[in-house]
Amino acid sequence: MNQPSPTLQTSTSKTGLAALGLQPVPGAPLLELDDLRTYFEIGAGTVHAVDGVSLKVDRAMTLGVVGESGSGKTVLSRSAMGLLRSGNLRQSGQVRYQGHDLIAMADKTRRRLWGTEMAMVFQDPMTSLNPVMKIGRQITESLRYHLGMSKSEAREAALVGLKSVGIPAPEQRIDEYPHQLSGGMRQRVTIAVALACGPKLLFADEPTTALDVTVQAQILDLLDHQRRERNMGMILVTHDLGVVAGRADVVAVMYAGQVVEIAPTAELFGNVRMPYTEALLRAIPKLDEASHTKLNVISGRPPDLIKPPKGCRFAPRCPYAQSKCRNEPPPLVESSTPGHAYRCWFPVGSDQGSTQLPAPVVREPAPDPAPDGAPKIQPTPPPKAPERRITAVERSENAPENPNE
Amino acid sequence: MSEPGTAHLRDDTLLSVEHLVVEFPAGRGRKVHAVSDLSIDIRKGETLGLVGESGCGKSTTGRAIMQLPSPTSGSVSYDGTEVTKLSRADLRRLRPKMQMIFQDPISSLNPRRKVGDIVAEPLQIWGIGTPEERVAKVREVLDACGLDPDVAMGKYPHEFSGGQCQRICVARALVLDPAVIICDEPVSALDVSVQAQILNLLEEMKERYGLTLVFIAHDLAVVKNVSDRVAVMYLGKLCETGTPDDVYGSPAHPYTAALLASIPKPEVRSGSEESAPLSGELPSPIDPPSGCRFRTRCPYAQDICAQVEPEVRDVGNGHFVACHFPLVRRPNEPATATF
Amino acid sequence: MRVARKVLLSLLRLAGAVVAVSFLTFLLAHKIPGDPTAIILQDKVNTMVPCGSVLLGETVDCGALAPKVVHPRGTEAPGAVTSVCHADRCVIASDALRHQMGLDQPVLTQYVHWAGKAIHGDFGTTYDTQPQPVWPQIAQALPPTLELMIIAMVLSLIISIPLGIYAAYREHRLGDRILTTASFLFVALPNFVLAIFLIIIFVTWMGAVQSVYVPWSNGVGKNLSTLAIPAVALSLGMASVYQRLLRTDMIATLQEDFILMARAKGLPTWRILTRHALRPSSFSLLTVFGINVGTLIGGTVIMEVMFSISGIGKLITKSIYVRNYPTIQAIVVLIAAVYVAANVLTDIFYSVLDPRIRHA
Amino acid sequence: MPEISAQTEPDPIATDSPDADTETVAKRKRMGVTFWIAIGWVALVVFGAIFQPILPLQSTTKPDPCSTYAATMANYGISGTAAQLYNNSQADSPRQAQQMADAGTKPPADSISACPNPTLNSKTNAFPSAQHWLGTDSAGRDTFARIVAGAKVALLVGLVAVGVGMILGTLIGLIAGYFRGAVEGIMMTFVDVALAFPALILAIAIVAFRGQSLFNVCLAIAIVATPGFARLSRSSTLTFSEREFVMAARVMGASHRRIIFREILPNVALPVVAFYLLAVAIAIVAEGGLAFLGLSVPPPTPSWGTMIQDGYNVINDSPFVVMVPSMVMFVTVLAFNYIGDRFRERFDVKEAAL
Repeated sequence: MNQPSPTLQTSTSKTGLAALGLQPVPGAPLLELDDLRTYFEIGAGTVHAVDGVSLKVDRAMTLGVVGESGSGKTVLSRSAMGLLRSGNLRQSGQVRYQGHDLIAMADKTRRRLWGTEMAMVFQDPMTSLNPVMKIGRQITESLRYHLGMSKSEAREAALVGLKSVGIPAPEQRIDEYPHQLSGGMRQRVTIAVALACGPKLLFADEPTTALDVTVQAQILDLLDHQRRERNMGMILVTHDLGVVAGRADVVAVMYAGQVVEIAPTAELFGNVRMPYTEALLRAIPKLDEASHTKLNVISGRPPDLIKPPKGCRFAPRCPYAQSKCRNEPPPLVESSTPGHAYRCWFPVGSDQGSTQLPAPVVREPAPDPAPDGAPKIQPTPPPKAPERRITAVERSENAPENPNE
Repeated sequence: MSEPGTAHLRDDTLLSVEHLVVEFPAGRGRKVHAVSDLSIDIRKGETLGLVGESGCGKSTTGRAIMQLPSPTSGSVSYDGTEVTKLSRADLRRLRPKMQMIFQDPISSLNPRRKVGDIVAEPLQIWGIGTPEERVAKVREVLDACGLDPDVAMGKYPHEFSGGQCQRICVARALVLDPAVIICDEPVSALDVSVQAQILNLLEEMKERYGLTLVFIAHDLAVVKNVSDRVAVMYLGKLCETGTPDDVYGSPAHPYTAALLASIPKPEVRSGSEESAPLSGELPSPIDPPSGCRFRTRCPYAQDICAQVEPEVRDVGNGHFVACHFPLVRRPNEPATATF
Repeated sequence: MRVARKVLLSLLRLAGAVVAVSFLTFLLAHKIPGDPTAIILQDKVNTMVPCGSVLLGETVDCGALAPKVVHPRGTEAPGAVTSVCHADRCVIASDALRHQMGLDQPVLTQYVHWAGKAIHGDFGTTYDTQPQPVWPQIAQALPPTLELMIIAMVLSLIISIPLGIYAAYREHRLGDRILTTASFLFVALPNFVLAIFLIIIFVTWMGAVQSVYVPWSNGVGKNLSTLAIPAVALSLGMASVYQRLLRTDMIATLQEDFILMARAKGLPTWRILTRHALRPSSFSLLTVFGINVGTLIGGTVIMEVMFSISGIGKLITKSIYVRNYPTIQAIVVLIAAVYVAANVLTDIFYSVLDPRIRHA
Repeated sequence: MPEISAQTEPDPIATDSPDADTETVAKRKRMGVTFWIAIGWVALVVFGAIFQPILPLQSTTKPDPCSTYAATMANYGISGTAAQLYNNSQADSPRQAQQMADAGTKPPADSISACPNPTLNSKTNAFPSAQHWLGTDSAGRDTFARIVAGAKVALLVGLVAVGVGMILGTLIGLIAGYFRGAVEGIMMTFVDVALAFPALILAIAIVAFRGQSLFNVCLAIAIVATPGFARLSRSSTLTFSEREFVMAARVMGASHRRIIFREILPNVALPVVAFYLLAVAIAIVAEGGLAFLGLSVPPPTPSWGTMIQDGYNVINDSPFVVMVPSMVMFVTVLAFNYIGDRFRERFDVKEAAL
C-alpha cells in the first residue's frame, strides 16, 4: 500500500526490521510509547526529564508535541528513537516500533533501524549538517552503508532525493558544502538526508525554529508533502503552538516532563481542558487582537525537574489550584470526547474549575511621562489576574472543523 | 531608477530618519547594502514597530539611529538636532536620551559585574546624584521592572534566568530617564510565557516613564501587540508603513501580505494543502535586485518592477506603501495595472 | 583560485616575517654587544699580541687607551675606534678593518648587503683569526636535527590521535580518567627532565640503550636506537598536549547535532568517530601543532646538547661559547624561516581541512 | 525562538527563592585535596624564595668543609665520625690499616681541623642525611640550601618576568582588539614578528647577545612571554567587544577607556590569568633549558636549571644528584599547571583559546 521511495528501488539487500529478521507485529501501531521515563543522574540528584509518557503514532499521521524550553519535548523525541547515549541515563517503560521494544534492543541492533525505519530532522540545519563534508556524501553515506549501493547508484539516488526536497540544480549542489547554502536550503538537505533510506517514521525536532517565517512555511509544507507521499508517521516537536495547530493531527502538550493534555488538534484548540494549555494560548500575542492588548502571564517558574512538586506539576503556577492539586498528582484522564485526555483535577470548563478568567483588556495609550522620579520602594503588584474568561461557546465558534474526520 | 521618497514622513516627530543608507564592506570591493535609502519617523510617545525577516536591515537601522556605527549616509534627527552631524562629545551628551535593549539579555550584561553596578553604571558615567541617590534610583527602576532590589543588586547576571536578565536590561535602559528606547528583538530569545511578561513590562514602563519606543522584531504578532505604527522592511528597504490595523488588516504590499499568510496561527487549518505563499529565499544584500527588491519573489511582478524602484505612496489614512501595484488603493486612485 | 590566492598571500607573509626576523637579529647582533671588531680584537689579545704592536698598519699607544677601557668584553673608544685591552695588552681596530668588515656603513646598508648574500646561501664567515664560511657548518648540522624533529612529530601524532579519540568517546569513564591523569603528568614534565628519568632508567640502571648519538652512516638501527630516548622525551609532552586538545574538541564535536544526525542515520560508532567527528575536531590540534614547531626546535636544541648530537642545537651553543655571532645569526634566521614556513603550511592545511575557510 | 537556557523561568516578582542560593553554593565545585596540596607546594616555594636569606641554611656556594676529608676517607672505604676515625683508624681494622699503610697516607690534618665532626655524608654527590637533607652536589655543596635559593630564581623568572610580559601583552591585546583598524594592524604585525621567533631561540639570542646575567634571563623571558599574552588578550577582547554589553556601555555614553578597563578587562583577565599560571610553568622550564645551554644565571648563583645541568654530568655515577632538582622542578611545574587547570575549569576558559 505504501509506495516505496525512489531510493529504495535500486536496492536488493534487506533493510530495517527485515534485516533483523523481524516482522511487524500485526495490529501494532507504528510507534507506541508506554510509560516512558527518561531520567538523568546528575550531581544534584535525578532529573526527571521525561516522566511517564505514553503516546501512539501511526503511519500517515502527524503527532505534534508542544512545550516550552525545559519541558522535556526534545528528550522525549530522542529517547523515543533511542538516540540518547550517556553514562548517567536511566530509562524505563517501553518504546515499541511496530510491536518491537526498542529499549530492550541492543544498541547495535537498534542502529539498523535508524535511517531505514525511523529518521530525525533537527532544529538548526547549520549545526545538523557536517560542516566539512560535501552534502552529497552526507546523503550517500547511509545509502551505501544500509542499502549497499555502489558509489554511482548512491549518487543517482542522492540527486533524486535532493530534487524531491526542492533543491534547484541538484547536480551542482551535491558537490557543495553546507555553508554554501542558505538556511532554508540546508534544512531541505537535512530532510533529504533523513529520508534517504525511506524511513517510515520521521521525528522532526523543532525543524523550523531557526528559520524565517516565510521559509518556515515552505519547510513545513515540504515535510507535510513528504509525509503524505511516503505514507510516513511524523512526530513534530515544537514550542510554537501555531506550527502544530496547522500541521498536526493530534497534539500533545508537555509540561515538566509529562504530557498534560493530548487531543486531536481541533478538539484541543476548540476545547482546552488543561489550565496550562489555556494559559499558554493566552500568553501568545495574536494577530487578530487589537494593539496594546494586555497579554496573559503565567506567573512563577516551571518546577525543578530534580524535585518536581508532589501534586500536579503545574499547581504552583495555576490560578485555579486547590489543595488537592498541590497534594495529589492528577492522572491523565480521558474526557468525554474520544482521544482527548488531560492531567487536571479541575479542568477548564468544569464546575469546580475557575470561572473568572477575564477577556483581554486593551491598554490605554501612554499618558504623560511619570511626573516624579521619587524612589518607590514598595514592590509592584503581581500581574493582575485576567478579568474575563472566554466562554466555551466563544471558543467553539472560532474552532474550525476537525480535519481528523 | 527613482528613489523611494519621503511622502510618508510627518511633521511633529521626535525622531526622524531620512534617506538612511548603511553599507558594509564585503571584501574584494563589494558592499553589503544593509539599509538603502530608508526614511521613517516616530512621534513622541509612539511605538514604532519595525518588522521584517532576518537580513532585512531592521537591526542595522536601529543601530544606525544610535550611531553604532554611524550610517554611510542619510540623516537622523532627534528633537530637531541632527544627530549624524554631532561632534563625538556632543553625541556622547545626547546618548542618555536614547537607550537600547538587545536581543540576547545574557550577552547584554557584563558577566563579571553585579546587577546593582550594572544598573548604576549609566549614573556613574554621567556623575548623576550622590551615591545614595544613585542607589535609590537603581532600586526604583529595578523595582519598577519587577525585580526585588534587595535580592537582585548583589547578584551576578548568570544567577538570573533569561527573562530576568531582560528585566535588568530594561532597568539599565530606564535609569537615565531616556526619551527613546530602541528595542532590538527584545523577546525573540525568550520562551512564550516570558515573552508575555517582557512585553507587558515594556508597555507598563512606556506608560510610567512616557517613553517613545522603536520596537524591532521579526514576529508580526508581537509587533502588532505593542505598536502604534508599523513599518515593514524587506532587503534594506521600506515596504509599507501605517497603523497596525491598516497594515495587518489590509496589507498593501505583496510582501506584507505574504508574510502575514506565512505565520502559523494557533488555530486549526482545514485541509493540509501547501500553504507557503512565497517561494525562494531572501536574495543576497551584496547584489540586490534592481528596481523593486521584492520583485524576484513577488507573484505580481511586472517588467516595470525590475526597472523602476517604486516610490512610497499614500493609500489612505496614513497608510503608505512602496509598490507599483499595491494590493490596496485609495478609492479614487486609478488602477495602474491589473493582475 | 582562492586557495592559490591564499597560498600566495601566505608566502608573502612568510617572506615579510623572515625579513623582519632577520633584520631584528641583525640589529641584536650588531648593535647590542657593541662592535663586532671587538671579537676579532679579543682574539688578537688572547693570542698574545703585545701592547703597542701594530694591527693593520696602526700603532697603538697603550697609555693613551688604558683609562677608557673598562669593559671586559670590548667597548667603544671615542669616535669610531674600538679597542680591547687585557692586562698589559691592548689592540685597536683600525678604520681599515672596520671598512673591510663593512662596519663604517649605516646598519640598513649593512643589512641589505648581508641579506643579499644570505639569499644566495652565503651567511658570511665567522669572526675569528681563521674565518670559516658559516653555511657549510649549518648544512652539516641540519640532517640530525631534522631527523630528530620529524621522528618526534610523527611519534607525537601516532600516540595522541588514537588516544584522543578514545578518551573523548569514553568521556569520564575509567580509560579516559587514566589517560587524562597521565597526559596531565606528561604535560608538566619538562622534556629534559623526562630525558633524565629515561636515561636513569634505561641507561644507568638497565644499560639498555646507548645515550650518545650515532650518525646514520654508522648504521640505521644504531642511529635510531640512540635517538629513541631524545625522540620519546620530546614527543611525550607534545603528544599529551595534542591528546588533551583533541579530546576536548572531540567531546564538543560529539555533542553537535550533526553527530546526532549521523547516529540517527544508523552509522556504526567507529565510522562516526573517524569520518564525522575527527576532522572538525582537529583544528585546535592543527593550530597548536604548527605553533609547537617552535617549542620543538627549542627542545631539540636541548636534546642535542644532552645527547651530544652534532646538530643545529649543538652548533648554536658552541657558537655562543666562542661568541661566533655570524653563525648564531644565520641559525636564528634559519630557524625563524622554518618556523614561519611551518605556520604557513598549517594555514594552508587548515583551509584544506575546513571548507568554510576555503570559501570565506 | 532558540532556547537560550535550559534554566527555568522564575517568578517575575520574587527574584529568587531562598533555595536558589543554597543551590549555587552547592554547585560551586569544591577544589579538592589535590588542589590544596598544589597551592601548599607553591606557597612553600614562595616562602623559601622570600625568606631564603634569613633561613638557617648552609652555604649555597661553598662546599661542605668536610667534603675533602670525607672524600679522602671514602677512598679507603672508611666510615664513621672524625673522632672515631682519627683515634681508631689505625687500629680499627687490619684491612683498613693495611690499605692506609699501602697508600702511605693519613687523613689530612688541616681538613680535620676545619671539620671537627665529619661523616661520610659530607662527601660530594652524597645521599640525603641529617646533615644534608637532600645530599650534596658534585662540588660538595648542600643541595637543600641550593634548591631553596634556586626557588628565588625560579620565581623571579616565572612570576615576575612573566608578570611583566603579561601586563605588557595584555595592554597591547586590549588596545589592538578594541580599536581594530590600523592600530590593530601595526600592533599585531609586531606581535606576529615576535611570535615568528621560536621562544627558546629568541631567549637564547637575547641572552647570547646581551650576556649572561639574571637580569638578562628575566628580560628574555618577559620579551618572549609578551606576544603570547597579546595574542590571547586580543582574541578574547575581540569576542567580548562583540558582546552586547559593550554596545550597551557605548549607548550609555561610556568612554573608550572606561569600556576597555571596566567592561572588557575584567572578562579578559580570566583567560589571561589562566594563561599566566601556565606561562609561569613554561618559564621555569625555559630557565632549565637555558641552563642546559649554559645561558642561565651565571655560577655560582644556584638555579634549578643549572643544578640539573650540573647533576647531569654525573648522572651515570650519582643519578640522585640530578634527580633532586629535576623532581623539584617537575613538582613545581605540575603544581602551577594543576592550579591553572582548575582555574580554567572553574571559570570555563577554553583550552583552545590559550
